[in-house]
Amino acid sequence: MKRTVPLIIAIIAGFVLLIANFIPFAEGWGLTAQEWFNILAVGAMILGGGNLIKLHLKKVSSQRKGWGYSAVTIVCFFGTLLIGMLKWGVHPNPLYANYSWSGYYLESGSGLWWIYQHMVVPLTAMMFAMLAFYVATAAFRAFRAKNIEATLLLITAGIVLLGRTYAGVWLFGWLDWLPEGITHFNLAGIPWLPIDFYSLQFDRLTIWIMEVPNTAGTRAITIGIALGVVATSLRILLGVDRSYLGQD
Amino acid sequence: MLHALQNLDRRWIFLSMLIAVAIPILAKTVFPEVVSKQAKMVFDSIENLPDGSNILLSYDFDPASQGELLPMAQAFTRHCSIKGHKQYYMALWPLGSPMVDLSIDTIESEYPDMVYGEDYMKFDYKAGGEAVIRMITQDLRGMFPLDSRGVPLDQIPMTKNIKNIQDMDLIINVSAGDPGTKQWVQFAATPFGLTTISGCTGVQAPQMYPYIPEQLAGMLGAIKAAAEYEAAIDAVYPSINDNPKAQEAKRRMGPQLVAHGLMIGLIVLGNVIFFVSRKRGQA
Amino acid sequence: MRKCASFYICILATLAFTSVSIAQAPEPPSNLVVVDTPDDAGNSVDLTWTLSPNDVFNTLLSDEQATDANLIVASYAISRITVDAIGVTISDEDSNWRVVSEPAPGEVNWTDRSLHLGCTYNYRIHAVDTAGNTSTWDVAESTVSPVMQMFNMSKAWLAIFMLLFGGFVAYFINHARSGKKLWVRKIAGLEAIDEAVGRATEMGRPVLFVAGIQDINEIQTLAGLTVLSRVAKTAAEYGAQIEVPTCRSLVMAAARETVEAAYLSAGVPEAYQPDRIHYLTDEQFAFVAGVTGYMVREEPAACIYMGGFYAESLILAETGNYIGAIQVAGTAMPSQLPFFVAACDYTLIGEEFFAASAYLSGDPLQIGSLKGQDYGKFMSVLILVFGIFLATIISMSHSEEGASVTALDYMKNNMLGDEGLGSFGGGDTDIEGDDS
Amino acid sequence: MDKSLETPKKSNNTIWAIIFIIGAIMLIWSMTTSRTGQVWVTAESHSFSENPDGVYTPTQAGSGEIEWTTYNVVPENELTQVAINNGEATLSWSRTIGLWLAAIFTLFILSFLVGDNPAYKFAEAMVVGTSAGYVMVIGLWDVFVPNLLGKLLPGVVQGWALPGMSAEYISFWWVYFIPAILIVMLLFQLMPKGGWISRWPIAFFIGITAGYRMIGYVEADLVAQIKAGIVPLWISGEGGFEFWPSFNACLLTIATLSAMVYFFFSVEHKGLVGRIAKVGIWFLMITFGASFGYTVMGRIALLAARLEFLFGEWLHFIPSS
Repeated sequence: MKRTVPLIIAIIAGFVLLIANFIPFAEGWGLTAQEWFNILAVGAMILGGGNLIKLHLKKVSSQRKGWGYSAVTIVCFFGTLLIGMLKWGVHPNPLYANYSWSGYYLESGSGLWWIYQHMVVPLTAMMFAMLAFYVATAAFRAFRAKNIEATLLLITAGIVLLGRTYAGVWLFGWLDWLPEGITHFNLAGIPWLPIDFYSLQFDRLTIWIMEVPNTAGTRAITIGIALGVVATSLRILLGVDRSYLGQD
Repeated sequence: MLHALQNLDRRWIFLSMLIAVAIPILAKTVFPEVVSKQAKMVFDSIENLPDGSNILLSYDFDPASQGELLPMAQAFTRHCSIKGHKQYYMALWPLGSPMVDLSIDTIESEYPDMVYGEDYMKFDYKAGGEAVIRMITQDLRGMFPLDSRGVPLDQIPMTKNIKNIQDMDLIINVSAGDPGTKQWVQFAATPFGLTTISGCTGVQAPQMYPYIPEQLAGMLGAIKAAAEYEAAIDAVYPSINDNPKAQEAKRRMGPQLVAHGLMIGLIVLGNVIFFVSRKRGQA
Repeated sequence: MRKCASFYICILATLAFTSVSIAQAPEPPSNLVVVDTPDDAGNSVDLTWTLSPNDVFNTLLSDEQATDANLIVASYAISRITVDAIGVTISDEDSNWRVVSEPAPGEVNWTDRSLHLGCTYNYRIHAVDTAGNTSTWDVAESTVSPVMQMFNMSKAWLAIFMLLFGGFVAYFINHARSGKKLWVRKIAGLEAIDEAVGRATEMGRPVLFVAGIQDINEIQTLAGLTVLSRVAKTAAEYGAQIEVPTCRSLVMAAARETVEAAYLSAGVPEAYQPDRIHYLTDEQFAFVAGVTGYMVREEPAACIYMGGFYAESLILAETGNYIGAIQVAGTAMPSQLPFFVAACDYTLIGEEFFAASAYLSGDPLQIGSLKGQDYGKFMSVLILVFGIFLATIISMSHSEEGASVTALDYMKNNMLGDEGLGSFGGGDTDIEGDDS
Repeated sequence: MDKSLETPKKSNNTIWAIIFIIGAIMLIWSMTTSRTGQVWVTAESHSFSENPDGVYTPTQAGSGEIEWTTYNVVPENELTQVAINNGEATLSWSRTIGLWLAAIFTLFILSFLVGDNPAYKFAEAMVVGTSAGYVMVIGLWDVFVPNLLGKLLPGVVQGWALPGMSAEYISFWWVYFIPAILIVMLLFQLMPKGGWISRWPIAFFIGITAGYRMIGYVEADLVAQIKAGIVPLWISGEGGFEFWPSFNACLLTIATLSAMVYFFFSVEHKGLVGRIAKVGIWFLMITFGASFGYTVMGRIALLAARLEFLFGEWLHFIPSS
């Protein structure tokens, strides 16, 4: 019961999805399974919230260091949840004015909207934006050209950084001062080998880096990852990898 | 001197970054943009569709990334609206739904002729990520019984004859991570040959290049590409020039230039200190 | 081709002539053909038609017609009727003609995807001009019933590839489980770890190990814990102190088990200190603040990051560099690798990290999959090289037909594309129900 | 992060003092020159009455059976003294307070740069709580109610929250009990005992994910990528052989193959293979460099957006977008 049934569930679910791609008759099964999956994903959201609250409640009840902040988290969580679930301050949907619960939960001016607009947005956005500062200190203190590999990486990064701003064009403005015979010419009169110094402009060089070496490197990584995913998925579908079933 | 630099309080660096970004914002510096190939490809995939084509716009990002992605999302909305394309909005991220609302606000205030349900509409957020993409490539109603205003799809003119997203002429995906562009490529663009373009964060952009042009018809990577795309729209539809909101990405390139310069300066300075001190250490 | 064109011009001339007699309406499109969509579950059909002579996209359009602005086609309208149904009742709406699509001018095909298996349908199409005048209907020559196919032939090669790549993995896992030794190359980064631990011992300072911020069910965390077991064993042998802060409580439990076992196998179980392996918090940035706080206080001589990292990679590596620690990292997060590479002394890149874990653990599952993947990669390289070879030959010889062209077309369109098995090699691969 | 090494304690007070003084100057300057942090709104009334079909449709304001008022924000540049004087535009206290709070919370987080402090910890605790609560509310209204409850209790849901929905049961509606039961089983993980029950839904999750990922990755990231990699190394255009496109094609091929060789684990990196792998790692480094540049670009854009919020919407130093 504890391990066999889940194993069978995983294998059947996986194979249904697999064959639904190849056998039109099974398409419908695949759709049903996915619909359940998407509904179940909400269950995972509830579980995530539940785990969070459980953790912080524990902190509060044991009065561990910093439990006051955990209390703030809990109050904010339940406050948001309650206001959102009760659709506080939400007017009915104009199409169905006589149904008082029919409104949009995030209607402009409603309670949840207020929390979203004035708490969720500034807090999450600023939290993430702090990385701009860390990247600056890391640039000064950590990114060292200590070997060929790191040097290549940093030079490429520098070109891309300049190439993705106006500096890429501006730094090469002096090319316009040169006569065309110097900026564009054919090497030793070989017609098929045109040399164009404008291609060295950082913005064009960046595009070249992205389209040639970056595409190649990323392609190699992508193919590798794809094979890795095939291996992990197959281990689950064949029932040889059971680590998700836990120990007991 | 060297010692002082080695032990520099990092708050000086924080401060220099703050100033590098703040000054161009306050000075409202704007630089000219050259439209690159990628931005042109994205522009063309919307521009070359016949007017009134069906376009699915999936907003898979949240407020944390809106600094990078909102300008291009709004530019997509404006371009589609100018062209009179039918726009179907959806979100695979729980916080993506309010991002769609911002685009809907843009349509309502700047293109008042467009009618909800005939020219544009919005689907709710649905959980499940790539499983949602897979599902709607075959059955839209199974996932979305109603639109976000609670109306069944059969009663909405735009969706009445839409069975699944294979009926779309173009998929636009604005993505900040997972689920995002990679999942759209894997589960919609590649298996069904649906034309897809993407606007994504700088973190993801380099990883999307191998998909271009076969699996991804074009991609806007981070704020620079958004600025180029805005410039491309300006060039063809000069009337949009007067709208300051349509120039948001271009405005943000000012801080980018100064901050990128600062970054390179810091890396160079840091390495100089590193090498000099290593040499002295050996001597 | 030319013959065909002149034929159409004849028809056009006739049509243009007749159009004069009909008052102000565009010419209808023609040749509406409806066929079942191949390789589907029997719920769609494909429609094709020839453009109306008044369509500006019609390449046969004469200048005279183009200038007639009133007659220019603004759109088409396709309507459908359900004529017969088995097993389902036809709704009132469907038993009459109803408009199901309005294609734009210039379009010549459309797929109706909202059909039911077992029903029979008929279609018709007309053109609408800018003023709203409609042409006469062009009705499809025959009715159509969508058919379900047994097997989606367009995905036949995909199925073959899946079996092949899956087969490699399955074979080698089985091989490894049966006790056969499979060889995996030594991973250079692992020596760097030993060195780092050694230096920490010399300096009498601790070793910091972070197993990423993902939970225990993620493969990167598991790989990180495998490396931890090696690090802990080395530390135990050298007598170095090891510190493991974790971002998830389950990871802490697993890490404690791992480290305890490592100390036991090193023969110094009494030196194991469980308190050194502790859970901080689930929140990403709070976790980093805690770890970096520890780093600047205790100044570990070696920092080892192995697992799934996100934006915090940068902050960790920066602080480690600042305190002058030897840093070794390993992750499969492509977006975080650059920061580790730039700031750490040694980095295990992507799959190398998994290979290190397989190498260390000797787990047949891991080693077998790694071997299987290697063969998959090898095959990919072979296909790639062969394809490039063919493409280059074709391009150099400017040939448009011949064996190499056929072979390359087959590779790109059938093997790697969606045209199914096709008839390469002359064999009849058309199976029952596949009426494409 | 930690104060002990990097920030001598005594300097902290000076820094805080300077920050507060600069902040106060900016605030006072802003408040003397503009309506700092104020949000003005105009009222819009909505009125509905029942028509003979029993449907409520919009009517003249004041004459409806159901009425309510909503408020629209007046953009800063459209706000005129006339509108304020004749009462057309009113100051919205809730939105004004909200805007100030948003600005203050932003500054709380920024304060972390000076050093860890209670304000930052408070803001961090809030972001965790509110975003978790918010995501759960969305899951409830967008998925749980229409996609699950609406199938199991269509009549109730139709009459309560989704009047547009059909109140009739669809055929095979009872199969939706399965995902409902799976959700309940999943929540057993929160219980002190019986955690094993949640393995059923987790196994379902893992099986489905394994099934579709396998196809998705093979199709898009393996087969399609091999196809995309097949390019001729000799490219000729109208004028015959073209050097640079051919050069790029060769480089692309060499880079792809050598980087793939680096990831072979069945061959020792010695001799020829070792040298190819070395070339591969160089190309990988260029790839990472590009990724580095793009990531930095993204991070800075995020900061620029937040500063635009502070300087624009709040302090009105620049036009708010």
